Amino acid sequence: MDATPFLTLSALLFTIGAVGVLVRRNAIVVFMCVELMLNATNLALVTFARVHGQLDGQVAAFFVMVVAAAEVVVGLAIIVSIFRARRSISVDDASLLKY
Amino acid sequence: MTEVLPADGVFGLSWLLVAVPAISAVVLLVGGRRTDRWGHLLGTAAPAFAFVLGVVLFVALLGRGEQERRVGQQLWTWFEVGGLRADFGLLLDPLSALFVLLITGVGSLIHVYSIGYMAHDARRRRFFGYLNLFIAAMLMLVLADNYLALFLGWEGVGLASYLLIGFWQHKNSAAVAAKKAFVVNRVGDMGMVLAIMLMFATFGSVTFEGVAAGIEDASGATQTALGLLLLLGACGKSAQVPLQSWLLDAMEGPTPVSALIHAATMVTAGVYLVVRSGFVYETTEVASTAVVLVGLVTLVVGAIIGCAKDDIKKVLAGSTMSQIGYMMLAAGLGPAGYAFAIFHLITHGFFKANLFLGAGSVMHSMHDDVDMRVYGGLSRLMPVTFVTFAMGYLAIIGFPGFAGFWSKDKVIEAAFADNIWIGIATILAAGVTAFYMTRLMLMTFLGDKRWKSDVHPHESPATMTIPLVVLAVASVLGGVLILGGWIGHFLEPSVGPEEHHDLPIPVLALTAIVTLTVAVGVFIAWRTYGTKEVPVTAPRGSVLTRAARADLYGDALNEAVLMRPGQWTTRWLVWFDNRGLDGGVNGLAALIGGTSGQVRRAQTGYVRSYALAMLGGALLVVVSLLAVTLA
Amino acid sequence: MNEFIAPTVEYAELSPLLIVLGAAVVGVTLEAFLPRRGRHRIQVVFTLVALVAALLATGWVAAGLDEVEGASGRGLIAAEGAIAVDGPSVFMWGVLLVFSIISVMLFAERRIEGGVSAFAGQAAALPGTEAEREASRQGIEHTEVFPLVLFAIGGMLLFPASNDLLTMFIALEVLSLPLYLLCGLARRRRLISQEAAMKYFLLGAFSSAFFVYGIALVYGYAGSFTLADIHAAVDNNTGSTNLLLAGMGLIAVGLLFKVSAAPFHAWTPDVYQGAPTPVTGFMAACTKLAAFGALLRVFYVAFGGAQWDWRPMIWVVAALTMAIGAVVALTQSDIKRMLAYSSIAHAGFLLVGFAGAYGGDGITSLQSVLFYLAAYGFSTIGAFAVVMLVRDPGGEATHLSRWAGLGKTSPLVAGVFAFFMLAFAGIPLTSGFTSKWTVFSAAWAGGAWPLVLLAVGMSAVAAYFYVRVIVLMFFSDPVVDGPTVSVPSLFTSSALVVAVVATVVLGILPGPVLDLAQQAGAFVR
Amino acid sequence: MIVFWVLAPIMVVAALGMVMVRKAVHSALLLAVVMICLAVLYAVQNAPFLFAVQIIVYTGAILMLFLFVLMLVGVDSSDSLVETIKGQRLAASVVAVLFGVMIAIFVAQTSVGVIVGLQGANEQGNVTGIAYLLFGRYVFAFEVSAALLITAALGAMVLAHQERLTPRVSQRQLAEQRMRDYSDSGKHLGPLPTPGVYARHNAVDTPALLPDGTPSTLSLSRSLQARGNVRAARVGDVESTVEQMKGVDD
Repeated sequence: MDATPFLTLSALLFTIGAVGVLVRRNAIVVFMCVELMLNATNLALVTFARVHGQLDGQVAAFFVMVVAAAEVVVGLAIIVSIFRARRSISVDDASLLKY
Repeated sequence: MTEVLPADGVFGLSWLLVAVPAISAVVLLVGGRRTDRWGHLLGTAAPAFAFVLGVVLFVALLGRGEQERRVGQQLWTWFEVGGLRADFGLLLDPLSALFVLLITGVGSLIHVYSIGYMAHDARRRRFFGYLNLFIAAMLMLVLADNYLALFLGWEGVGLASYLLIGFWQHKNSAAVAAKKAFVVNRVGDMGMVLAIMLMFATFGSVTFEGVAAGIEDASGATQTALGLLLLLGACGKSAQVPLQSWLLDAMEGPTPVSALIHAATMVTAGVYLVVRSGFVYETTEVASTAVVLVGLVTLVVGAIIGCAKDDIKKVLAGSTMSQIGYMMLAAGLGPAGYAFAIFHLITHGFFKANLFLGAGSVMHSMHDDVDMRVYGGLSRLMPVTFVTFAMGYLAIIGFPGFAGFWSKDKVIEAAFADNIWIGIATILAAGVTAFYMTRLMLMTFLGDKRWKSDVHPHESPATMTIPLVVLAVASVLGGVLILGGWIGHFLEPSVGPEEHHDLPIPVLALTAIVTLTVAVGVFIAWRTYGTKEVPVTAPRGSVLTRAARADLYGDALNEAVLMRPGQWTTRWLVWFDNRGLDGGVNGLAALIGGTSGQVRRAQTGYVRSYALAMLGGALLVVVSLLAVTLA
Repeated sequence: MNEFIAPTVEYAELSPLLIVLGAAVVGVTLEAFLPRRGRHRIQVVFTLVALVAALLATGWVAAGLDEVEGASGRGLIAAEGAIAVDGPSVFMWGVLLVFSIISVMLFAERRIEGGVSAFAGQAAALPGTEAEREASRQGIEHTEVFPLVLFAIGGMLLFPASNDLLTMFIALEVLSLPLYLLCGLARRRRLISQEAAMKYFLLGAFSSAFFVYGIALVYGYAGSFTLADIHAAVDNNTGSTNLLLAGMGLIAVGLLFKVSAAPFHAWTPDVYQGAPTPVTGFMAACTKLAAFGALLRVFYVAFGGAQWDWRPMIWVVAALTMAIGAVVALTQSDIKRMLAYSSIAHAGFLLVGFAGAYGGDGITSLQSVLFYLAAYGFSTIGAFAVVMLVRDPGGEATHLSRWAGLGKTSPLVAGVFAFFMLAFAGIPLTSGFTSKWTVFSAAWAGGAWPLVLLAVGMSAVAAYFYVRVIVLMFFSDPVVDGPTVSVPSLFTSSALVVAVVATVVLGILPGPVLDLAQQAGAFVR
Repeated sequence: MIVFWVLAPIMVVAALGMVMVRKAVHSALLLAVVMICLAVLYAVQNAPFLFAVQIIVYTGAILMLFLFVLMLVGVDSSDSLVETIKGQRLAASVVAVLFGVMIAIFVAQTSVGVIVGLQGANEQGNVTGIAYLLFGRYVFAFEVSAALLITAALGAMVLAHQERLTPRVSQRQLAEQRMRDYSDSGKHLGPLPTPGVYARHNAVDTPALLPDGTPSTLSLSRSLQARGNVRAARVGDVESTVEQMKGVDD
């Protein structure tokens, strides 16, 4: 099994995630796109683990998942508290701070 | 240059010179209102103490052999990391000793004067605090044994000058002037910083000794760069072209400040720097020529500005620029001119402080009006001010026997020996100096009263007149320093032996030419301002006699040949000063400000734009990494 | 690998870290069991005690570091290779803990807000509702901020000391998550505070995705997360260079985001303005320090062999950062925003130092950057502490026009602020001068003279807007019903005193601290 | 490899769909598709442990959390896809395409050398191998990640949990209060009258008529009144209905 297709897929997913962050306005969707980027990273890590024949990469992927879980909790808590105050989860609406 | 000896005996006290005014400044500034009652006394005592100590040290220095007149005192190691070491050290040598005397002497007198001048100002105590801060910083500047500590004093005097120019905060013009002075000085300071960096990088040392030891072996480019960078610093501090524009505005400060900082001491720091760095300029033709050119241009520009102004302090400020131009020019001439530069610096310190304080005294009685067109006929009402001012006047135009005569003459001689055209320019400038100073004199003290209705001129109190008298005496007698070439000889340990020069014409003849030029300048001024009504209104034609008509004819010719081109040049120069150079500085500021406004718009407040910038940045970073490899 | 060998953890050497993280956990527990009354006081005392204990432990660790065979540094690699307890780490720990203590004192300030802290009484209550007012009335507040800040400090201690990329990533998150939360907890102006939290969070998550992708690529290149192994791989030139370069670039993105270097700086002004001011001060000093430490460690230890690949990139970023920070600050009208841009400009100056020489006789870029960070941190916390004090009925008066004439109404506070401004501007006899000096000379010695030229120019531009504030405070007339300066409690006053004294001392006698930075020596692999 | 070629297009399409669809819930579901496919790819690449964790933690827990919050903020909320920031979409696509192409070509397409494979590393079983690393080499990171989880829990508490500041009022107290109000001010004891429910008006925006035929303001929700969404119910309405009904009877 070659590694290149996996890595290409990972790069592709990472980029799609990044585009999502740039074009979506719904804060939750933006955040899901960040999750997609992390998932793409995990794919790369797992693939590299196979390339090098070590489990370190898989361990790293596991840690990324842990981090993602914690990040999701904090992020969603922040988004919910903003929603409650503004009745909107559009990231564009939160733009009082500028210039 | 001779070796530096460690400080012993009384020289161990030299740190007190800096410390006492500094402590006094701290007490006054931190002490708050509690010190209001006696603050001015403490503030005056501190420089007076420093002056006494300075005299003691000076005498002690004279008492030593010529080879032992450079005394160094290491206070502490400022920082030391790896090969980079900066000690905090003082150096007392003939050069710095003379400066100490000038700064503390003139400084003490001006403090005394300020007691009277600022008597009605509620913030007098703070004013004295700032003045003491200035004295401490200025002494630090001249006593430092390395460029870094010198730079410390350099910034300190800049800060004090900034605070003092803007002292009358209620005037918006004062705040603007203070800011302008600060910014223009920063440009010069950049030169200093880069020069010091270059020294670190090249010689691994910033002491005068270390740089002097290494400069010979440095590459030509380094020598030139060092010289030019130091010159940039000197230009900023000494208000030399192209960084001269702040000095005229700085006159917004209280008059004692103009006298002390913007005439007698701080603005001469650039000259000190060039003389002190003589070892650099001796290795590089380009940089030393640049110094001469800067001096020459400023000398002419300053003199012409002096003719164009009606504000008494601005005339004096223009004259200061011009006189410092003389010093700079002399300093740029190398060993032939160092001693004369310093000599002129000292005499100028006396008579210019005298003139400024005299102007302050006049303003004091004229309700702070600075327009000479509403003065006139003050000589009888303010006899002490008039007589002392006259001494200063005679000194600055170079009336034979007065201090300025000796010192300016020496600079002109040195310039003449170097290049005949430069010499001629300096002589002409001396004539112009005589013209505008006479004009000032006539408009202020002689002629008719042109006062506004509510003004009642009166003589100033003793605290103000006594310093005037002392300085007037110094202006008359300052020339003694040159007797027997004493000053050149005395400065030898610091700046090396004086070079003798050959003049194309006999010295006496040159002196005669200079004196004649001065006389012509005085005469023209007298014809223009002494014999006619001064205000801008045109002379009335009805009372003109035949002879007067002839005069008129003479005047017309005079005007066509001399005055009009002169006025054009003046106008053009003033315009250029306002639009061209200031415009350059302002334009740059506007450009940066405009860019700022534009870039600021990029901060849209939208998270998604920020994320876009980050992705773009990531692309940039990775591409730049790949590009380096592929290249 | 048949038998599991229990890992060894050097508890003694890691004690500062363990004390802080342990205290954070205990703090959470206290939160659950203590009665509301007095909880604030106990949490403050407990947090400060823990930080002081950690500081003492750091001193003890520093004294016991051994020379490493065949290397210029001192220290050891602890916890199965996860952490490098070496000179620079210990130096940063010490400085970080000192900053943290000062910051926590600002967190604890309750007098200026009329008996409550700067943090929201009840973050879940809607802004402007009865519930929020009730919480304020009863003096209820979130004492959770103390455990949270301890966690953040723990992450910051770990971040620059991490010896492998995985630990570094975890540390990055440990320090970031509490900060995201703290940013959204301001008592006043809740909407912009929440907005700051969301912006910081989304962009932070975005940047850490880049960071971790970079880690994956570097892992693909070197086959290991450990910095020393990556270094060896770079030296032996195994694997594909493209992977290394791209990985390096993406890791740099994550780290440069945290130090707020352009073009990854955009969050800084918004977040600094919106966050509660004590948190802003804490972030400006401590996050910057930790992130710079990590940046230096990764690029010197792991990628040192490829420095001619990354140096130009750092040049570009440094130039851009200084220019944007200094230029945009000119037209700011909010004091916190202006300080944010100033912090961006300072990040640029620090990067100039980073571009300098790593080894050699003179001051190395590592030492200069460490010193700069220490000096800058004190002044910046101090400056934000002053911002806390200048208030009007709506809370802090952060608009610059409100500060006009402050020098006349409150000369002491205005004077202190002016002093910090002068330090930022790099006027001699303040720490700002010495620190600028050291980074610029390091850069010059490393051949980065064009960058130094630009940096000197930019510091002149920067001086202009610092002076503008001073002019505004001292040379203009006070505004009608302008802000008043609140009298702070002992906490803020002592924090301010420490900041001022440190700024003076580091300007006049920087020797001891520079010595410490120098003795920290090099990184240990 | 077949598995990969089957799943990869699905994943890319799902990911693109996630970015493009209007409804946030659809995005979440499409993300679930990507994640499950990813789990399979882990399994293919000899990572059974991660396969399980991906399904349980990512798809099972994290994604559910997303869905949960989506429901909280309104499940049918959908984005307008019109771009409001000028040039954002164009710039985003250009930069992203460049970035993607660069990563894909320079990084993914460069040969990664010999693929060792995980047969050796997984000798004792994948989970055991990971456990050895997790509790050995990476034990510190593992321990520190506890801090992350505590922070997360604490954060959720701080931001979402609203503490009750006043004691809860019991049913009994409420009843007593009502009686007291009645005795003090004569406030009506019973429930408020319901809005008018008549043959032609069975809507909440129509006030009930009191026995004397006047409409009762108490019967309408105050917010409706504030908005001005009140329909008139005149006595005539009722009478005309009655008349009509009479007519029908006849």
